[in-house]
Amino acid sequence: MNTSKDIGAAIAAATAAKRPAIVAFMTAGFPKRADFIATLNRIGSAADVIEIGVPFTDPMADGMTIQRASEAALHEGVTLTWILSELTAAPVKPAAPLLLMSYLNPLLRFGFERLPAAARAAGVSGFIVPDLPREEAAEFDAALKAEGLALVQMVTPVTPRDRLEALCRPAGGFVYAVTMTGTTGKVVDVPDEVLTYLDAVRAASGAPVCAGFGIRNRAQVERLAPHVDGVIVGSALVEVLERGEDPAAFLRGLHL
Amino acid sequence: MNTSKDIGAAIAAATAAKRPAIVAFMTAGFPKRADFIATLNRIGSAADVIEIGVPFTDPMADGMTIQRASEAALHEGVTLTWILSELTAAPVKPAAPLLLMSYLNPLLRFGFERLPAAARAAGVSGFIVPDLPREEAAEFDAALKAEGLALVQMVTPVTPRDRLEALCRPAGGFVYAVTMTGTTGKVVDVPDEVLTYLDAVRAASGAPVCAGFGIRNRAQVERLAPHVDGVIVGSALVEVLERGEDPAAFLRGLHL
Amino acid sequence: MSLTIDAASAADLLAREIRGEFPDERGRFGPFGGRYVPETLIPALDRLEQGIHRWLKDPEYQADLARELNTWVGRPTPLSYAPTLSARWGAEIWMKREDLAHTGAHKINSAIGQALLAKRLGAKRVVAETGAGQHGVASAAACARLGLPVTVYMGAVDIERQAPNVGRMKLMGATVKPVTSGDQTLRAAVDEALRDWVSDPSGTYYLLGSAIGPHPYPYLVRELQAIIGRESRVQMMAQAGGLPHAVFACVGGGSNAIGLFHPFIGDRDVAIRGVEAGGRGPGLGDNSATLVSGTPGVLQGAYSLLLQDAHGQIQETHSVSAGLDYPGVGPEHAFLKTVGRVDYESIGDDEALAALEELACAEGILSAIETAHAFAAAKSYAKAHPRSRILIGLSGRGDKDMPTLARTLLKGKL
Amino acid sequence: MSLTIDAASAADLLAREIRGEFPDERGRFGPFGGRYVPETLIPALDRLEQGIHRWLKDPEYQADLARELNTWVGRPTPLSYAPTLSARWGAEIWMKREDLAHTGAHKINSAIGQALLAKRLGAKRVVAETGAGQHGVASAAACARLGLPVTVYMGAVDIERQAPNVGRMKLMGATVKPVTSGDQTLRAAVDEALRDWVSDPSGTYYLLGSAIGPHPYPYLVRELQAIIGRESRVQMMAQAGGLPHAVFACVGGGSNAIGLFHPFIGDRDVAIRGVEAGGRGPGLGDNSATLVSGTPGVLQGAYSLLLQDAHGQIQETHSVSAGLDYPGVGPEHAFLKTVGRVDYESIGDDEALAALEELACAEGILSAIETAHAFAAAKSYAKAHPRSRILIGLSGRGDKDMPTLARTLLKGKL
Ligand SMILES: Cc1ncc(COP(=O)(O)O)c(C=O)c1O
Ligand SMILES: Cc1ncc(COP(=O)(O)O)c(C=O)c1O
Repeated sequence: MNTSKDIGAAIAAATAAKRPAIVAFMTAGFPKRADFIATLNRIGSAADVIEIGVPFTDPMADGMTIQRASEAALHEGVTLTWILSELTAAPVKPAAPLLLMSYLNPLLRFGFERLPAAARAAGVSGFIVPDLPREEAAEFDAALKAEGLALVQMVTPVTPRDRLEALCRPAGGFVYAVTMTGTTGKVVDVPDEVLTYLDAVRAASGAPVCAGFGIRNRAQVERLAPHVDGVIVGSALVEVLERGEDPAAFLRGLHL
Repeated sequence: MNTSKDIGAAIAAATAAKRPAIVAFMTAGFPKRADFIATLNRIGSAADVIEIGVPFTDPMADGMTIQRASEAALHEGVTLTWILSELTAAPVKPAAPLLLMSYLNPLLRFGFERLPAAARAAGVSGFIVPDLPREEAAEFDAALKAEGLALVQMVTPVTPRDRLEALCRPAGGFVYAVTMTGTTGKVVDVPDEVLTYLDAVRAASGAPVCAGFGIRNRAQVERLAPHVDGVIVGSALVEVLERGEDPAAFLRGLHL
Repeated sequence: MSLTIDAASAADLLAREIRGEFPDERGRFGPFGGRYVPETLIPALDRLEQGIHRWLKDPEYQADLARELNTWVGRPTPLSYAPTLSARWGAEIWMKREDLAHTGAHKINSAIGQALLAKRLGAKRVVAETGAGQHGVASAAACARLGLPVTVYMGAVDIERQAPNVGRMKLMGATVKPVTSGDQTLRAAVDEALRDWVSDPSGTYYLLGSAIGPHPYPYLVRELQAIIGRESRVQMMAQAGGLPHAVFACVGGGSNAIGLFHPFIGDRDVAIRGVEAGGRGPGLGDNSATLVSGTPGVLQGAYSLLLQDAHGQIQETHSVSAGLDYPGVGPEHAFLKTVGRVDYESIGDDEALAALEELACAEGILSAIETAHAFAAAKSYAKAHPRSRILIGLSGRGDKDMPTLARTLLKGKL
Repeated sequence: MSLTIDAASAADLLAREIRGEFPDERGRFGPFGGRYVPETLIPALDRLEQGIHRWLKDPEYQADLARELNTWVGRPTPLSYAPTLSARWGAEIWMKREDLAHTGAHKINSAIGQALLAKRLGAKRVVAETGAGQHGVASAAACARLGLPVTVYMGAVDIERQAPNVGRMKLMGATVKPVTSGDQTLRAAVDEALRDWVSDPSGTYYLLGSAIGPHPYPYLVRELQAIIGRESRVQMMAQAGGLPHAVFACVGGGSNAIGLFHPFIGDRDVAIRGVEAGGRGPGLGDNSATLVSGTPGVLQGAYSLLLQDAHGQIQETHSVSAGLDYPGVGPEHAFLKTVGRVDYESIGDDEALAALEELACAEGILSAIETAHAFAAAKSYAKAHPRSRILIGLSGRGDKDMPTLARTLLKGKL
């Protein structure tokens, strides 16, 4: 039974194996709609948690790569309804817990009343909503909680200390620590301040902390490992899929 | 000896022959500079008075034909100085009196002090200056009079009665009655009002009256004949020269 | 977020609006508004909110703003009577002349106000989005005036149809970045500007061009544009001898409209009409009449009405006018529609172009195509309300539209 | 027509100018001016002169004019302080903002004034010439506003380099006739307009665009443009606390310059500088610096200074700015130069373009290329006169110049 607790458990399992958990992001139905479940399972074979991106016309927090994938998926006719029904119907699904990463509007349109139950039925453990800050999240959070699902909170290097503490306190699943200001997909080489910031996030957070945005290679993972419980790999993985390479092989390369 | 009186005499001679005098306009040095004197003589063989156009860059009272001729002549390097020296040097010259038709600025630039004597030496009997109204003409008129040369006055169908009388009183050579409002070169079919207007000009004028602007064919000359002492043929003659036809033949066709 | 509002609550909400209680402390106009942005931007929006609180009513800021508005922008803009249109339409037509404001549209009111704020907030650089290019030009001008570097995002489609404005921005030293993602118009430009801002939320000031976006932008832009309506009120009393019976403005994001409307909201006898782009027709994707046919949702930071499909994907829009070609709208307009204070209608491309030509030939004023939508709607109203007194917001001039007008009204005539 | 004027007669002539005695009853400013036109136009000019006499000071005409200027044109235009240029050039720089007048330049002041006169004179139609297109647009707007049909003559070269203005005129219902004769610029357009006028001198009103042409045009245009200087004087006193030490304006035909200068002529402590187009250089044909290097003569109706060759043929001119590209100049400027009251200088194409860019980036104002000549000259003056107070006539905006700027300043940047 999938719930927000699964996420914690999956990360804890990686921690027990003395390596940061790998949270892998894929855009649903990208590159091809027909391969959605197959790609999901392939990624699932090498990831601890999977973020499934719901495509949106206006992905304002995303860089070029994920914008491109989102656009392609929309072109393939991918919708939230379709994603949920594919997941519900899938004969085989990854053991790794699934998160839906979506901008708010497709969720609103689906309806907060119906969405948590439908998501749970599809085997989804929680949500990441980049344009839903804590102040606006109460209604959705409550609806998710009612079904035991997580709303993953993001924090950033520019989040002030007091706010950071407030955000980390009720965190569901894990705290998504954005490593930099900017959109997804840039290459960053993790300066020392970021490590300090991650330490602060971890200190403030009861839940595990995963770092995301700009993580592309093993060296970065190694540098981050002592400071986080997991890393989130997005654009780099989407580019692997774009090039038609094996996502599992790529992800396994990031296992320490 | 050429003076303003010659003009009156030339027109009187035509009147005596019971036909309107033909005042023929040509642009100096058009179409070819080298043919200036030859063209002048050819025209002189069939005209009673000759108007020699001094080309100017801004012939604001002229229509397309004379603009074109003026531009071509400028292109050939024709200047007032050159015209006067060609006329002075010409071995043979027409019997018909010569008038220079020029906008004011080339005359100003040549100098009012020098111009009348030089013009007289070149065999010129007078001037027509379309942009020199009576109010501004005193200085030039006096300079011309000193050499016995005429300043031909223009009157138009829109000239008010009292002004018409004032303009016609001191007229030199002949009164140039413009047949219409507008620039040179248009075809007009001489409506009745124009005939009435010409009668009024004649009544006001001591000097002979010649009608000009838009005169192109024998029918017009016939219609005008009872009301004027002469007709001025400009654009139509320039077009004949442009087409390389014989100007004398064309002009003879207008002799009644 | 329920939108079924009964008459009693509508009246109550409107009364609160008139008392100046919106946006409330959550940045909302009734149900609309709010702040739906990535967490990275929250501190920047907080700082902006504090800055507004600190500066907007500050006498020194107000004096600086008034000086720039009066001596650089050219305020007050005139109120012109339209004798020919009045005679032809059978009503009294008055035009508020934002086309005479520096850079050619109302956009400068907000741009200079925000640029003065950005300076006080210590911004090192400014980003802005633009559709018709008017806000880009206004931002370029205001930032040049105050010595702030500015980057303007503009959709590739708009760069094409509003070409003259691209050159104007560059001459004033702005960096213009073409946006080739998304619909390549205003919406995509806002997305890109937000992405830029997310990359440097502390050093960068986002100079938003309409009454849209996350709180406090809809509030800030309204406050800076309300000078249009305040001046109009005084001028109508002085020149027309009374308030208008009806007020018209075109609505893209809604900044010129809210600026004109807001000071009249409490005048219950004044009918207020917002005019959207009806484009090619009523079909989804053929227009950008958000208030007329949109549904509630969240786009670019605010909960408002939008043009979206059944899955919450934002609809492509169409309008001959780049400045109205936007699938969202400022939350205060969604509110004013919902409480029934303002009526919104739409005018199609062809009708707008015809109105532009009629205004040009009748009064010698070449308006922006955006603006012409308001004139077309006012014309119908005038015919239905003989002898009424009508105020139209003439939001901008049409120079920027020459490439589009050359392809439409002037086709075969140039 | 002697031009060698000794100091005593110069002083006397200037005193008469200051007493308002010019133009005299013969339409002259000292030796300059007059009326050199075909006889057909004399009655029309007489009627115009009588009309001016009858109407120009008439309270009802004045009220109509004031109403159009205040509520339609947007007068008074602001006086802007230029903080960045002032700091950079080491002087106090003030700008009189004719760019904010309706249609974008000072030309509208004269166009609406003349159109109101044309109505009273019973004109059935209007003709106008245009160089930069600004006077054509102003005439189109004024005539649309008053319901007069208008035909605008524009040189083919200018149609090309000021393309946006052609569309603007057409949209306001004007007929634009390309002139392919002569130099295909402003001079040829004046010739064609005169030819048109000669064809119907009673029914047609010739709406001349600069302080040139036969009497009474230089007088009429000056009177209608002098509002620029009158407003500036009052605004300088109020905003700058005193009169300027120096006043600058660009000079094409000379209308914005005479309008700005005239109210300061009697202020002997105020230095006055007219700035012509230095084009590519000092060679004949490479510039249009008539006052700087012209000689006396008659062109298009007036005795003034002109650019001509030894035979009295008018010189082809060059300037990057269509509005200054003219071989003649208003007779009052020739007079003011001759009596030594105003100094005239020239600024080349490149320097003018650089000044345009400097102004745009420093103050967020995109001026016309014509105007930029005045800024370039003021800059040198400022450097030579530290801490002086300088007033510059910002005669128009640069939107119309985008095609030219795209080929020059923006080359490779669009
Ligand atoms: C002249 C003009 N009017 C109206 C608009 C629409 O914007 P808003 O609805 O914010 O006033 C624009 C946008 O660019 C514009 O340029
Ligand atoms: C903006 C501007 N300034 C100056 C001029 C020059 O004309 P004038 O010398 O008559 O002011 C023009 C002419 O078109 C113009 O458009």
